[in-house]
Order: sequence, then structure tokens, then C-alpha cells
Amino acid sequence: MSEQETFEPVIIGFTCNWCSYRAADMAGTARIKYPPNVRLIRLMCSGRLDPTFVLKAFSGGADGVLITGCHPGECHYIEQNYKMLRRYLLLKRVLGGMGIEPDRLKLVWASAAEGVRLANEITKLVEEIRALGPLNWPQWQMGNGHHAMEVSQPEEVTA
Amino acid sequence: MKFGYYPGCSLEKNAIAYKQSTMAVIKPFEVELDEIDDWNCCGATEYIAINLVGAYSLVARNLALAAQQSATWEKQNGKFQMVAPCSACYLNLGKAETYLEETPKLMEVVNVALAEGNMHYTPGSLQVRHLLDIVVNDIGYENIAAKVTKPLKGLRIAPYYGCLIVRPGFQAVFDDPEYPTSLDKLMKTLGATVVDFPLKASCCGGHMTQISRTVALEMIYRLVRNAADYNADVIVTLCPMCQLNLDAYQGDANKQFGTDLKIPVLYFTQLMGLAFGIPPEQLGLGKEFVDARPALSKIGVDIPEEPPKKKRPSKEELPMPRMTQEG
Amino acid sequence: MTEEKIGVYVCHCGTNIAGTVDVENVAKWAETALAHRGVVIGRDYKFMCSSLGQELVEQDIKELGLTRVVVAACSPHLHEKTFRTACKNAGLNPYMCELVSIREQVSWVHTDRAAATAKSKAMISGGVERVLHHEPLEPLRVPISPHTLVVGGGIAGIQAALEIADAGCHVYLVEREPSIGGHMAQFDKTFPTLDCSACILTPRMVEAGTHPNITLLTWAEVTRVDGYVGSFTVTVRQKARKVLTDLCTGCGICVEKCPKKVIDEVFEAGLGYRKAVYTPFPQAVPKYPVMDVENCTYFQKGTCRACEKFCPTGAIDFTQEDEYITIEVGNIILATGYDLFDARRIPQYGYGRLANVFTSLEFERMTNAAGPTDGNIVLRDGVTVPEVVGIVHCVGSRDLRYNNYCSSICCMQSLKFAHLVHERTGAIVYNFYIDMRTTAKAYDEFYQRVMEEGTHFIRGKVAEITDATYKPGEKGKLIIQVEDTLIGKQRRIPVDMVILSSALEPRADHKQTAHLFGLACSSDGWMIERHPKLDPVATVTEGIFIAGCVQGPKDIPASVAQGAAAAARVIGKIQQGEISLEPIKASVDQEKCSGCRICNNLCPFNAILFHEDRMVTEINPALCQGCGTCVAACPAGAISGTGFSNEQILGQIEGLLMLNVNPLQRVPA
Amino acid sequence: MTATADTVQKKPLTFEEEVIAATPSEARLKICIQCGSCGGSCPSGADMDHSPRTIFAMVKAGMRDEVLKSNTQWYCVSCYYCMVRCPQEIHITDIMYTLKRMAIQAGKYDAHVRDAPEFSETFIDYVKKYGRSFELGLASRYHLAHHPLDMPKMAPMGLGMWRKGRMDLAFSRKPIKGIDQLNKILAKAEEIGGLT
Repeated sequence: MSEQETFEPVIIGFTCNWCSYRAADMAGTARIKYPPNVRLIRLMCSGRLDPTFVLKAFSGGADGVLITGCHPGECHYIEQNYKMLRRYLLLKRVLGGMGIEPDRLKLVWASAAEGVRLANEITKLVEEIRALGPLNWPQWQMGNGHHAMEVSQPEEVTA
Repeated sequence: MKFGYYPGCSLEKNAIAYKQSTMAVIKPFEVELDEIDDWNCCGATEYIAINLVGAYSLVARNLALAAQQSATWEKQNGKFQMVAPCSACYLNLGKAETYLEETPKLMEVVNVALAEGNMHYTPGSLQVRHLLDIVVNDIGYENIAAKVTKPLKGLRIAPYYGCLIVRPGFQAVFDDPEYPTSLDKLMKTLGATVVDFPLKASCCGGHMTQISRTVALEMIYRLVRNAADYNADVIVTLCPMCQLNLDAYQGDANKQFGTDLKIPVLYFTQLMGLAFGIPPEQLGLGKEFVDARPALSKIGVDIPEEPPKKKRPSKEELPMPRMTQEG
Repeated sequence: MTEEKIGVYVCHCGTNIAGTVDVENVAKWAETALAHRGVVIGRDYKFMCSSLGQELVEQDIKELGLTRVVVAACSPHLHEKTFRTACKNAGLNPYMCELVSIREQVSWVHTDRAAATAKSKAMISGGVERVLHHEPLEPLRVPISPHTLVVGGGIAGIQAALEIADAGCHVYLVEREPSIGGHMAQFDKTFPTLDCSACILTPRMVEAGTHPNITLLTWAEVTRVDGYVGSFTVTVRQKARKVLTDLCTGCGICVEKCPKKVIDEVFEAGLGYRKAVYTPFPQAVPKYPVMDVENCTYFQKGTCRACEKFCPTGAIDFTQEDEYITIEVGNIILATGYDLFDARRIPQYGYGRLANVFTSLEFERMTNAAGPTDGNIVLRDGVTVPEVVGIVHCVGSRDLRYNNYCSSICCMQSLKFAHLVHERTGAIVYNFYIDMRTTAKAYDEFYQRVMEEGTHFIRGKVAEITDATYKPGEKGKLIIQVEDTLIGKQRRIPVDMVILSSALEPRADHKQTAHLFGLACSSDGWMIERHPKLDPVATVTEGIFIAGCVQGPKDIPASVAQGAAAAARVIGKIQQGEISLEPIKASVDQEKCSGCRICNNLCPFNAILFHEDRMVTEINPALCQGCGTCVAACPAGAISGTGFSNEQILGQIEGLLMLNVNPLQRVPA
Repeated sequence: MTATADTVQKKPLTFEEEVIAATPSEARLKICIQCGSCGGSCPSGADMDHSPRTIFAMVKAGMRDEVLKSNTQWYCVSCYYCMVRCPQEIHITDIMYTLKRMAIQAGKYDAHVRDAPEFSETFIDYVKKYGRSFELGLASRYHLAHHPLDMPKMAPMGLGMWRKGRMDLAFSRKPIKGIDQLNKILAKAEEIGGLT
């Protein structure tokens, strides 16, 4: 196979301890498959999401960021997901202003019961980010978020 | 309101009465039907039995023609609205639109075929609706009631929906697949007495008359017999196939079962026309096999409604469950 | 950083992880590639959660002097506690441990071994960077209030309340209807033993009503829940009965004299009548009637007051208003039960249209000796005894269009109906089933018995029930049309009466209930238990338990067992006296606080106070729930949250993106 | 040699998998619970050799010949009752169409159901000639071609239709403008045939 492998994006995902993290657990227990490109971080609530986390992820080499939380009206802390929603909408605009495609940031509501839905949304997101291509931003960044994917390639080729 | 219009083959000749009455009754309303130029047959239930890609390409040509012509049509929910008066056409067009969208592989091969005729089709922009849907939901019961000059008072009507208008509901679902009520309400709006016709959504047999005559005649007999059990004067329908089967084969069904049922089968548009005071000859009346005149002579004649059969409620009688919505 | 010594432990979980992830490679890689970040040891082990696995961690802490621990295994929701305890046993602060979920998030959801191994490395790298910022913490110790709230007075709730009350603790039992008893009070016989439902339930109801440790709040609903395990503050709306319970003797004269008769949609399932002032059934607990204001002639038309006139104790009070009661409890048991599927949703079964189609609950009332027909099985005309009866299983169950699940009780219930019809009328009985599910003790034997009685069993889901007849012998009957799948032929069975064994469904307001109590429900609408096998009555919210049908369809024995199980859990908690809580709280560094007040409106728990005099904000740790929204919002970075600090999360992001990995060591051997 | 993912994939399709692959959208056949909703709902079910439910069990059992020979698919009247009542939302009517196509392809249908496929073919011949169909005119040609003895039964009706202005005589028909275009499309489409 040539050097032009399928681009494997790296995506950082933020999950809520009460809903989406449990949805991820559930997807696991039910053995529902999704692509390995997303690496999840657990927060107590999507309201904990500091916009700098998202910018940190992009600047550190992530090609996409996923934010997940309880469905509107179902927040474990009553209404904090709405506060995240405001930040999310603002972030979309900020990213656009910075020259990053706003579609690299995605919000998914997933309750603890929605393992299948979360897996499907992750699968979709990976395809969407794959279509957008690598972010490569900023160019001078020392880190290399793709490292983990690169080490896997030799074995993939032999398959 | 301007709708795309796909008449379908039956309305050209066999169901000419349906066409005439449709045109006559929409005239008082601001509804314009824009016929799709050079449309072809939808394939009925036959082509799909022989060749899958052929069947979908046949319909896709119509959809592609419709899409080219759709810019000025009524747009609802982001889709251009087109109407088919025949239930089979309505089903086939809507089904193709849905399945082509759901099956990329089918879409791909259909477009390979269409390319031979220099055509291409991308589904998603059209919504195919039945004429009854347009009449009751876009024109609306109130506007229709306002036009009624000769209420169908005393006429007992069995509303017959048949299958494909309500099942399986690919696009534009507007009534219940098991127990539809929109035609009932329309007939009540026209002043008629509607009988609670249990087989209202049962099958007329479709093409079965051509395949197994005895099976088909039994299906037809069941329907007419059930309407007769409810003392219906008229069976009202909204599909040329249903009309043809129940009307033209009623005599044969009588022969097979040794009965003498004579219930005329009319299109809902014909009854709308009569209630609007449109002369019968403009509504294609007289083209039916089972003579409608004896039944229609009842209209305008003030026959008192027969008292409800319900007995005096006794003390022991248990209450009926309450229905969420009275049909 | 170099003074830190981190141990990384990678679990095989048998083949659960090792089958997809090269665990040895991962452990070795962590030891080398992350050595400059303080990792001194990387080990893999078959079962980290086993006592040997835990000892491995404890030994390394003692011998290598580990200061922090990363365990890559299953979800922290399963084993975080295990490894924290191991750390504690070895003298390390339990919060210096971080779990990385490479089972639920890697091996079980991915198939490509190379990619799964690589992702595991990235996640461990994230865990290492995160654990570097962990701080030693002490769990919060809070006292447990010995009072308990039980919501729902059906058999599960009654059982739970009695168990706790008998153990000497106080219970508030809240019930929405005028009486406790739930669905079981509506039944006549219970399968498979056919003992009389009222005979076994009534004593338990009376016991619950008179127990010195139980405060009964009927005709009442929970409207608000604040606080957390150990000290919940619950607001209950006591609906106005319009009857003063301290004066009422339950004599029933008001009910007798009330001129207004209405269909009883709740207790009689629509099959019978009640008055506008009523007790739902004679054995109701408590005995006090309630007034149905919507139907009361006085409230609607301004005249009548017959009840007031005739009440011998002057207990009627038309001016009584709803009251809000606040109660303090340590634990809550939710036993709110189920609703019956509305059979009108399947029009082809004719319920509501065809008079002699009944639901299972209507039939239960019909067979009940205290019901509208005094236990006589008759058609809707109230007199005719049916000669042929059809019983339809799976109505609204096992059907993607309604409920995908099996309601689990309908087969047995339908067999019970077949028996009762046979016994009381001698009618011919047909049961229409898809699969016969008689799985509990003595259930299949009951099936045998009903077969011996001569019930006809037809395997097939009923297609339609119609009064459209055309064949000889059909006239005047209801026709059940079905494929008899065991002979592969369509059959039309003429019957006089049809009973629809309708599905059990989550309560119509299950979403509001879930939200009120901070629980999650499945897509079906049943409340989710903490673990489907090992923790079936606990929920993800500490201190809130579930019992009975609120968790899923179940029969009486299973509901009673869950009620007792939930009670046992609550008694255990109360006996501990206090409980340790996760020390996840926000706090304000008052030096850094600029007094901008941006955070002030963000807290739904009112934990944030602003000191006008000093122009600084403070967080009340007793009220803080630890969501972290204020931490994220503070522009000065003055608020920090334990367990989920900015440093921890930013570190984890760097780790996940492998920014911490020594470039020379990035490619493992 | 051990089985790898590749060799597993190359296994020939089972009859059930073939049926699923030849059905547009999602057939959902694999999740049939054999409840009989379809067979109970079918208006012509009483006259079928095998109920639709039985046919699905036979498809799963790989009884290709028996399935394709059956009259079941040909007695389907496309009323869609089974499809809206199926608790597993199986696309039963579409599967019946698939079985019709497979039976024609295999030349497997028995003499007693011969009428159905031949009726379909005659119908489509008309569509190809004119771009449109006209059901009863077609019925008489069909009956002439296949059931000359039935003609006395059919002829009065055809005559009645004509007299009531509900039927054209074949020679008075004109094809649609795009008849050539349509035939080009259909020729290509028929060449492609199906999804497999």
C-alpha cells in the first residue's frame, strides 16, 4: 500500500460523568463498535467544559473535538448543560475567526442509555473530520497528536 | 396553491369520471394542478415483479421530470408538493422517492439507466401526496363546508380507503393505516351519514381479478357485503383500481355467491361535486356499472335519519372505554 | 517532577482486554516512553482487580516508593474504589490513583489490534499526565439521616416501607392516589397459586397504615428533591382532600349521599363508577375519602353540599387548600410502578370501538368480587355470559411499533384469565400467544393445569379483531383473525368476548420523575439500575434506590423481593451512621477573585455567595455539588475544583495527544 | 488453512442473504420472530400454498425450489397490511416482490401460478409500447392470449367499459413523446436488473 493511507484523525472527546461517559461504558458492555480515533476525557458535567480545553486540544494537534452532555432538560446538575451550550456556540464562532473549520467541533447529547447513539455519532464525526483532512494548526506546534496512529500503520499494511 | 400533478394512466380513460370530477371540484378553490409534462406509467404493481431496476427507473423518469418542473410549486417542509389521485401511483412515486434515498446502490444504478435518456435524478426535493390529503388538509374541511349548497342529507355512505393511501406510509402520512378517518370527516362535512364501515381499509384485490378470479371475487364480495350489512347507499372511494374492482366486478361477485348486491361505487370528488351543486354530467356520473341513480335520488329528499339502534341503557350496562378522539 | 514515582498497571481482564490490546507492549512502553514523566514501573497482569493484582500495586507502593498510580483496566465506575482502597492499604492517599478505561473504551469497542494498542498508550499517557496533578484528598464524611422516603404505595413500596419501619427506622410513604395498594389492590386472584389478592394485600396495607414508624402521605406527590445522600430535603404536595382527616371517621355517608356519579378511570380501569367524593375501594388505607373537585357539583355549579350536610362529624371542608410539606430524609426508594398500555393505539384490535373487547385491567376488575360486576364475567351489556372467549397475549409488547420488550407477566396473567373464565362460565377459551413464557417457580405447572382444563392454545400473533362477518357462524360474533402458525393456516375464530393482555409501560410522567430524582431512564423509559445483575436496586445517584416495576416489568414476587432488597440497602446505610462522599468541590481563591460576579448566577444549588463588603465570592462546600461550571466560567482562574482541576484536565489533554512523550522514544520497540 | 476474515467473506451467500441483498432499503428479514402477523393479516392468505411466515422460515432453511415454486408471492396483492402490522417491521411486501423476480429468473413458477407473471409481462409490454397502460384493454388482450375460453366471461365487461367511455380501443392509442427515451432507459435498466 502506498504512503497515501487513509487519514486517521485524532479527536478529543469530553464526556459527562452521568450521561455520556456511562453511554460510552454501555457501548463497551454491549460491544458496539466505533472507530478508535476518539479519546475521551471525563468531566463531572459538561458545564465544567472550559473553552480553553477545546483550544488546548486543537493547538496540541487534535483534528476534532467532541463535546457530549445530557439532553437538554436532563442535566444531573439541573441546567448546567445549557451553560455549556452557550460556550459551545461561542466557541464555534471563535474557531471560525481563527481559521479553523467550526465543524471540527461537535456537540452530541447522549443519555446514559444511549450507547448505540454515542457510537453512531462518533462514527459519523470521524468520517466528517476525515473528510475535512488534518488540521495542522498551528504549523509550528512541536507536539504530534498523530503519533499514536502512526505507530499502528505498519501493522495495518500487513493486514 | 400550485401543486405538481401526476394523473396516472387510469385517469386518462377508465377513471375519466375521477378526472372530470376532480377538475370540477377544485375550481372553486385556489388550487392549480400543474401536470407533469410527458409523464409515463408508474408500473403499478407489475414491473417490480419482473425487474427491480427497470421498475425504479420507470418511476424515476417521472420524478426527474417532476423535479425539472417543480420550481413554482407549493413548498412545504422544504419539499415541493406534488399530487397523485390514484393510490397506486401515489404509493409508487412516494416509495421510489424513499427507497432511492435509503438505498444508495439503487440510486446509483437507476441513474446509470437514466443517463441513457440524458436524465439524472437526485431524490429529496419532492413530496408526493394523495389528492384526498390535499383536499382535507390544504383546502380544509371548513373551506369545503362553506361551498356546500346541496348537503348529501340522508345518503348513507360507506367510506372506502383501500390500502395504498394509508399503507405503508412512505411519505406524507396523513391518516391511520388501520382505521383512517379523513374521508369519513369529509363525507360528514358534505352532510352525508357515514356508516362505521369496518373493512374501510381492506384490500379490493388489486390485480387479483387477472390472476385468480375466485380469490378476487371473494375479496370484492366481502367488501360490498359488509357495506350492505351497514345499509350503505353508496361506497365512496379514492382510487381507480378500487372503484373498478368494486364496481365492474360486483355483478360477477354476486354470481359467485348467489347474491344480489347493488351498491354503486363513486369517487369522493363526485360526491363533493354533487354537494357543491355541480351538475352530474360535469362529474362523470353515469359511467359506473352499478347504477347510482336510485341511491342519488335520495339526496335532497328529506328522509328522517333512522333512530340510533342503541337500546335504552340498562342499569347493568358497563361503560365503554372513552376514545381519545371521536372520529 | 522527577521526584514523583508513578506505577502503571495494565490489566488483561482475561482476554477481555488482552484479546484486542497488546497489553505487555503497552506496559513496557509506558515504563520506557514515559520514564521521564516519572513512570518507574509498568506492569501487566491477568486480573488487576483480583487480590493478587491489588497486592502487586500495594507491594510496589511500599517497595518502590510509588507516589502515584495509574491502572489501565475497566471503567472507573466499576473498580475505582478497589484501587483507591489498595493505595490506602499501602499508605498512599487513595486519591493519588487514576483509572484508565481501556476495556469499555478500547478493547470492547475496537477490533483493529494495532489501533487499539496505540489508543491504549495514548490514554495511559493522558492518565499519567492527569495523575501528576492529583492532590491528596480526604473523603467528605456526612451523617445519614435515619428517615427514609418511599415514593409509591404499591406492593413494592409497601414492602420496602414495612421492612425499614420494622427495623426501627422512620419512613414517609408517599402515594399519589387516595389509597395505598397500587395495581395489586385491583386484582382478584394472583397467579399461579390463585390466592385472593385482597386477602394477602389488605393486612399489609393495614400494617403500613398503622405502623408507628410509618407516616402515610396519600393523595400527595413529591414536587422537589434537594440535597444528597444522607440529607435530602424533599418537598411534598399534599393535595387538598377537602375532608378533614382528624375529624373523619371513614363512615362513608358522604360517599353515599353524593349525587354525582363518574366513571372511575383509575381504580375501576374505566369499567365502573364512583362518586365525586370517594374512597377508591372498601379496604382503602387510609379510610378517608377525597373530593374530586373537577366533578363535584358544588365546585362546578355552586350548589349541592350534600356531603357537608350529612357528615356527622363536620369533616367536610370545601375551603381546604393544597399544602406543601418539607421532609428531611437520608435515603429515597422509588417504587412508582407502571401504567397499562393504551390498547386504543392498536386500532385493528378494536378496543373502544368494539364493545366486547376488554383490557386485562378491565377484566381484573370484572373478576373481582368487589368490582363493578360483583365478580361475574359478562359482556359489556352487563348481563350476557360469554360462550366463547379469546385472550390475546403480547398486546403492545414485543412489538417495535409500541414496546420492544416482553412485559413478562402477560403469559401468566392470560393463563390465569383462561382459568377464571373456564371456572366461572364454562366458556370455551382460546389463548393466542407468540411464545409461552412461564419461567418462574410453579409457573409452567400452572400452564399444564390450564391446558388440562381444555383451553385452546393457538400460536400466532392476532392480526385483527373485527365485527365484519361473512362466513357461516360468524354473524353477531367478534372474529379473531390469526395465522395458526403451527399448521401454517389462516383461521377466523368467532368469539363473544376478547381480553387484551396489554403491556406494562413506564409511567407516563417517567421523564419528569427521572429528572426530579436525578436518575436516568433507558430508551424504553424504565429507570436504570446501577448494575443490571449485581446492583439491581441501586441507581447512579447515591442514596436513591428503585424497586418494583419502575425498574422494568415484573410480577408480584419479584416486586416484593426488590422492595425488601432496597429496604435492606437503606437500613445498611442508616446503620453506618455516616457516609463518605467524593470530595469533588469547588473553592475560590479569594486572593485571585476580582469580584466580577460572573459565577454568581451559575449555580443552581445556591452554593455561591458574594460578600458585598469584601467584593469577593465564596463557595459553600456543603451546598456545592461539584459540577464545575463555575470553575470553567471564572475569567480570573480563581475558582478551582478538586478532582477535576484545570491542571489535571489540561495535563490529560496533553497526554492524550502524546505531547509529553520523549520524541526519541516515541516509537516503541 | 485457518479461516481469515477474507475466506469467511467469500462463503457463498445463503438463500436468505440472497433475498436480503436483492431487496431495496432494509429487508430486516433476519429478525423474523415467526409470530404470524403477516399470515393472519393477509387478505388472500387463505389461498396461499404457504403463509408468508412459513415462506420466511423456508427461506431461512434454504428451501429455494419450494419457495420459488410457491404461489405465495404471486397471491400477494400489495395491500401492505403485513408490513404495517409486523412487530419487527420487516419489509414483507418488498420481499414478496423479490421472490417474484427470483422465481421468474429461475423459471421456477408452477403452471398454476403462470397467470401472474404473464400478466405482469403483458402489462409491461404495453408500457414499453405506449409509455402508459390501460388496465382493462390489457386484460382482454391478456385473456385472448392465454385464456381464450374465458373470453365469453370477459368480453361483455370490455364491451361495457368501451360503451361507458372507460376504455380505448388499442389502435386509437398514441405513445408518449419520450417513448424512445423511455425505452433506452428501460433497456439499460433491465440490463442492470437488480442490486446483486
